[in-house]
Amino acid sequence: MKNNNKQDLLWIYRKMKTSRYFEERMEKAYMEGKQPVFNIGAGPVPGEMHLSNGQEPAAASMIVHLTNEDTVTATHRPHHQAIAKGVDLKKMTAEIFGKKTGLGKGKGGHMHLFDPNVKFSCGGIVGGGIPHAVGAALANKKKGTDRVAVAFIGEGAVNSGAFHESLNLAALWNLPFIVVVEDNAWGISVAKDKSTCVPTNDVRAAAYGIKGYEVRDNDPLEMYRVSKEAVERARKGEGPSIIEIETYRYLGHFQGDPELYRPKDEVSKLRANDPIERLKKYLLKETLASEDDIKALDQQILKEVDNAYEFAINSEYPEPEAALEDVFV
Amino acid sequence: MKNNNKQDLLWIYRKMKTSRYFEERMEKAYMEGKQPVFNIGAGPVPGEMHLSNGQEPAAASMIVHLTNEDTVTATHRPHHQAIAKGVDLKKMTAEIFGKKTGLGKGKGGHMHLFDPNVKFSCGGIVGGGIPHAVGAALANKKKGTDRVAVAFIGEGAVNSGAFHESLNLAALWNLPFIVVVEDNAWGISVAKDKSTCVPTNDVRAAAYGIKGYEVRDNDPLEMYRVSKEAVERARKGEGPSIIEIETYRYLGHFQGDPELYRPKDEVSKLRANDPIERLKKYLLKETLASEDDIKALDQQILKEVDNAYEFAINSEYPEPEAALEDVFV
Amino acid sequence: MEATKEKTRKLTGSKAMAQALEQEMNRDESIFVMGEDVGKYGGIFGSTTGLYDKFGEDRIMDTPISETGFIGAAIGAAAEGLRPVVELMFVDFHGVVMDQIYNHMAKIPYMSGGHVKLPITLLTAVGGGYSDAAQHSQTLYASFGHLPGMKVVAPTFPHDIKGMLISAIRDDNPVVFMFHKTLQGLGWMDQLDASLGPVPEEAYTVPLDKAKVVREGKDVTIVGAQMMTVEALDAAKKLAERGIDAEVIDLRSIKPIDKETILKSVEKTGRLVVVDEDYYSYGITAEVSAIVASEGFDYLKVPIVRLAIPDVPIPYSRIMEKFVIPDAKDIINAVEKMVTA
Amino acid sequence: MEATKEKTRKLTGSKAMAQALEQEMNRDESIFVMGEDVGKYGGIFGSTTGLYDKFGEDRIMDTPISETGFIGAAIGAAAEGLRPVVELMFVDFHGVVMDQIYNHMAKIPYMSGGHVKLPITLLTAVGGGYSDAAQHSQTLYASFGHLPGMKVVAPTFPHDIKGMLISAIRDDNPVVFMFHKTLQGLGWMDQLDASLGPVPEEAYTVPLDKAKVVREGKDVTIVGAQMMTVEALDAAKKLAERGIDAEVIDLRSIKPIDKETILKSVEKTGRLVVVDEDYYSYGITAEVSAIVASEGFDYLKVPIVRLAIPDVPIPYSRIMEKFVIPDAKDIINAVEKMVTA
Ligand SMILES: Cc1ncc(C[n+]2csc(CCOP(=O)(O)OP(=O)(O)O)c2C)c(N)n1
Ligand SMILES: Cc1ncc(C[n+]2csc(CCOP(=O)(O)OP(=O)(O)O)c2C)c(N)n1
Ligand SMILES: [Mg+2]
Ligand SMILES: [Mg+2]
Repeated sequence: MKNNNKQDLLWIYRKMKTSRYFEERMEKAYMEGKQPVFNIGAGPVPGEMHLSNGQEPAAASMIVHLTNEDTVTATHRPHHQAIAKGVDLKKMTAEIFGKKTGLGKGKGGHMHLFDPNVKFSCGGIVGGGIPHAVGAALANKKKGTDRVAVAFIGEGAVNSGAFHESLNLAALWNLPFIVVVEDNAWGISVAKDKSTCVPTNDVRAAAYGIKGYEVRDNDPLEMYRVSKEAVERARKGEGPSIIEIETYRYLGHFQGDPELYRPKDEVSKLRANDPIERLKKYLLKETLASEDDIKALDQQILKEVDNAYEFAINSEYPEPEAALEDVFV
Repeated sequence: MKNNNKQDLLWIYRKMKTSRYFEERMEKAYMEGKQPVFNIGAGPVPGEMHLSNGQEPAAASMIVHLTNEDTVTATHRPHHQAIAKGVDLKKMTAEIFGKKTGLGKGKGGHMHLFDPNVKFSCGGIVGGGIPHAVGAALANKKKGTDRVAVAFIGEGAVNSGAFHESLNLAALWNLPFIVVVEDNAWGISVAKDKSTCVPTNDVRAAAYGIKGYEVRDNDPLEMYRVSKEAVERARKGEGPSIIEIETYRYLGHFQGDPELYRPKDEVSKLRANDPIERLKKYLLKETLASEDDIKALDQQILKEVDNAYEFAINSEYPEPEAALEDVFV
Repeated sequence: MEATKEKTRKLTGSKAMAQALEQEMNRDESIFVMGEDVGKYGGIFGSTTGLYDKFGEDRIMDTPISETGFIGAAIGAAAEGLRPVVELMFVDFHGVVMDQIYNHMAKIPYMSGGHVKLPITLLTAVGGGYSDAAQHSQTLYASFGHLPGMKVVAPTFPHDIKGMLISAIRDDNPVVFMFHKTLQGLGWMDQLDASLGPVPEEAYTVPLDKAKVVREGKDVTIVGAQMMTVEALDAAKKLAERGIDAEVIDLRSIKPIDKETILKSVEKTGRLVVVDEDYYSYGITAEVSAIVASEGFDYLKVPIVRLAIPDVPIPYSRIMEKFVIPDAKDIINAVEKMVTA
Repeated sequence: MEATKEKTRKLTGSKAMAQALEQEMNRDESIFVMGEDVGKYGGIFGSTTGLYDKFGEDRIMDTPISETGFIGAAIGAAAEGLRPVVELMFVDFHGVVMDQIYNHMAKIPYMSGGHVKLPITLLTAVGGGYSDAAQHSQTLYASFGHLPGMKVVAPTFPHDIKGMLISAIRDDNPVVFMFHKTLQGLGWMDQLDASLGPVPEEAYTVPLDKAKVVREGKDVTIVGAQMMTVEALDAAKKLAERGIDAEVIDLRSIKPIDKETILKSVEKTGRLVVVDEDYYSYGITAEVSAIVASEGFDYLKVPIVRLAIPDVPIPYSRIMEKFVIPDAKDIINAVEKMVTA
């Protein structure tokens, strides 16, 4: 865990920016072979692609408080958390490209990234990962460690039965468990007020007698502060929390989403309030970093991401018959 | 709906007592063919048998506010609600005896009683009936009626995913829906504090922005008052409610339950505080009924129940081949 | 009533679905649609395209991601006399709601002795082939076909899609209506000839329990459903060039299976290949093989051949996914071996 | 290692389960049990009898009625290196948690390229015959057998129950362990000879993928699992009196099915009856028939006979329930017809 505030904020900047660069490249890679006519199954990166541009604070400002031994479960939109959690970027990229050097040897794909070295997993079923984090928290407690488990979900997932069962279990057993709700206002095309009977999900903490936190306006600093408290409480055995952060989805639900359901100017307003830019300004203002520092950092990030793509692109595809392996260990 | 207080209370007494008599006979009928050695599959009433002795106020004091057009869904422990809702007692008894004159022609059994004439249903999957009541409430609203739908469940069912999804839907769509949680302290052998992370489930109303009510000590009068308010609110379009009533399970989870998990003197304490006796005393004290009135009523009840058993016992069993019918209408 | 010729034009699978829904909803006010993104979005796979604008949010209802809640609610609403059409976006998600589907929707009519009717149509998208990986590419035909109390259909061509959807909606029983993503004719997926076909303008029905011989032949019977029917037809064309005359049966109904059509065909050909985009064990290839091995045993000249997804989750990477999903080439290989054997 | 003779005594199915659990939990501290009423109650069907007193509530954990929550939690705990044994009280309840079982538990090892191990044993009670009606009497063998990524076993006799449960717990993969209520030898159910049998005291394993010939014979092969094995043995005894010598195979493993044992037997007998307490369509009778029709076709002298629960929910009333569940009489009738045909 990083204790130094400056270091932490720089770390958060770095992770957010890495995720952003990573996804900007992914947006392009995904469109290869899909032009002029978009075909979801074509190109080097086929299948659904859910990007998290705009949602970076939710991941980085929480995960800065975690170590490799803490567990994170994520969703169909997992890149920003994976990157913050320190998932092997080369293998992750290779997995998304369907290569045999990928995290899952090309079997998982972008929605199914597993890196046990840093205790990261995700999945394509809404709500499905929450109980896994509860189970990890249970294991942490059984082993007598102070490790925590954090489940990241979207605001849409809060209305799944899995959420409720998991939260009750975590609270009942007083587990070191936190759920971060990334409220990006939409569950595909369904607006939050058409899916959720309460305005913010922190109030649902009352149903479990646990702590509920609300972070407004996608604020990386407030998310940092709140997450710190929740993680410390969890480590000390003070029980689970719900953190809901109001965050922004810049892109469609998946790439190729026509977004006809969405007000035309919504995204430009969100983009004008970009959390990475805001953090950068803050770092400069507080003289935690200079323009040169940031530039240097950005260069490093660029290189790291480029290396990952290079690795992925240059890796080999699996043999077709490899499909038959790894069902059982 | 009965508006007159005296009539209502007498109605409640009648329904509670009918259920009590009905189940006391059932307890005996169930043990036929199961002595000296208990065999769950033997006798005229085989299979699991969940009795509700002690829990009558939950049902009668709510359902007094309902009409035949309002919907009730119940659980694996459905007799007290079924009787209060006015389910055809003869056909219900015949169903439990597996006769072809039964509600379901002997196909359903005690956990699966359906009487569409009075909009009653139940089922053997914990939590499974809650969404059905939501759907009935939705239909009521779509049709522009002021009918309500009430889901009865045990405190154990509150921790099922179905509960959460249903409550969110009901609140989101502002449906005329009420859930009555019969907190009988146990889910089979699991005590409430080993299943539920909050002491009472009315607090979970906060997760849905709806009304939560708590009724202590199995009180039929308080349940009557609270239910009245909840039903009136639902009819007026003021939205769903959760009512949790602290109630008593006199018997084992099912007949034959060894109950080794249960403190020895628990039941005798509960029985000393019997809600039917308490209501009777109240009726007498307030001179809403005389001893003779009660006796006459009791005689009527006895007769009604006896008739139902006679009908059931004298009815014929289905043909074996009838098993192949009614899969599709 | 099967369709008449007049006013027939070509529609995609998704347009055929939307048209069926529209016509039925106009006819019967008790029909309404619930599901995730069925509103303004028009259904992720286009099943409700345009309907939100026509019927409004009371009849085309977007729901939260609460499949147990809203599919369970369809049961309650159906018991009250409405006719819900509910969409489970991907069949892969059935695991979060299977209890409502198989223990309640499918059994309440029976457990009530036929006194409760549940006229529910459950729409769900099936199929892979576009690298959507293990949790979004399944067909799961047999997971539904195995369980009693539901009619389960999986039409292939737009004509049957419309006709069977209308039959499903009009049926007083629960019907699981599986539509194949690739056969919806969506602009953003593989373009397939089979996904565009003649669809009469007026409402018509196609029976829910009848397979269809989509190509007559005398040397071998190939049974498939949806994309496997398409692959079988493709294989048959190529086999014809090599002098092998294959009969292709489009199953259409997963439950009940139309035994008569299959047995009649095998009686003629003496050879059977069953091909399935679902998992191998306990799947369509098992059930169809068993039907013939017990009821048409004497017709068989050679062992039955089963082609299906081997018992592995569906891998993401294209080359592995292609390897596990049977295609025309696999069918041709199997048939050639059989015929020369 | 199969069992040795010494220190063998008779145990019921449930005692065999509890003993397996106890011995394994003593051996390996990372094993723990979660489920509804597994604590003081000892499991509704006795699977954890006495264990709460021995291991305490940290290792024998009662849970809320939150199957998705706690079975999902088993996945998370297994990924962290623990070895959870979780009980789904009745298999009939799988519908509330199937997503965690089939999309996560069964697929994560594969999707992770083998990097995540999930050594989970999922216990679940199956079977009818005591009038517990449509939502509490199913076996659903094929609902699990159809889906990839799980080993699925259904042992019959106490010896196999103990040995296969130990194998399941030691296996690094998810294993669905189905135990039949009537074969648990519980005091409050039908008393059955088969539910009491010799069980060695020490820990031993029985393979998870091998069927067993439990009666040798030369005229006909009868394949069943659990109660259907018991009925088949009963039928075989009576058939022997009529001069028909039946071979009975106890399937034991639902997935994978041990083809070799079945094919070898049919090669000898030329006749096959498959009998199943699960639903007919897409069930064990389908899969076993298909295996033989495709891989042992030439062995068959007569059509295969399939006996299973017709495609109806399980009715409550005893007379109807008995009608739908196959029994020795049904098997005898089928075999007699086959042999004289
Ligand atoms: C159980 C289940 N139901 C539906 C879906 C389809 N689906 C995928 S993402 C999604 C929306 C999720 O919304 P939210 O939880 O807010 O996450 P976001 O996409 O906004 O990150 C839906 C409905 C699914 N994957 N799983
Ligand atoms: C989904 C599901 N899980 C488990 C069960 C087994 N079961 C039947 S009743 C019961 C306890 C229910 O407790 P509660 O809801 O408090 O109702 P009560 O029995 O006390 O009336 C359980 C666990 C079930 N029927 N359905
Ligand atoms: Mg969202
Ligand atoms: Mg209870």
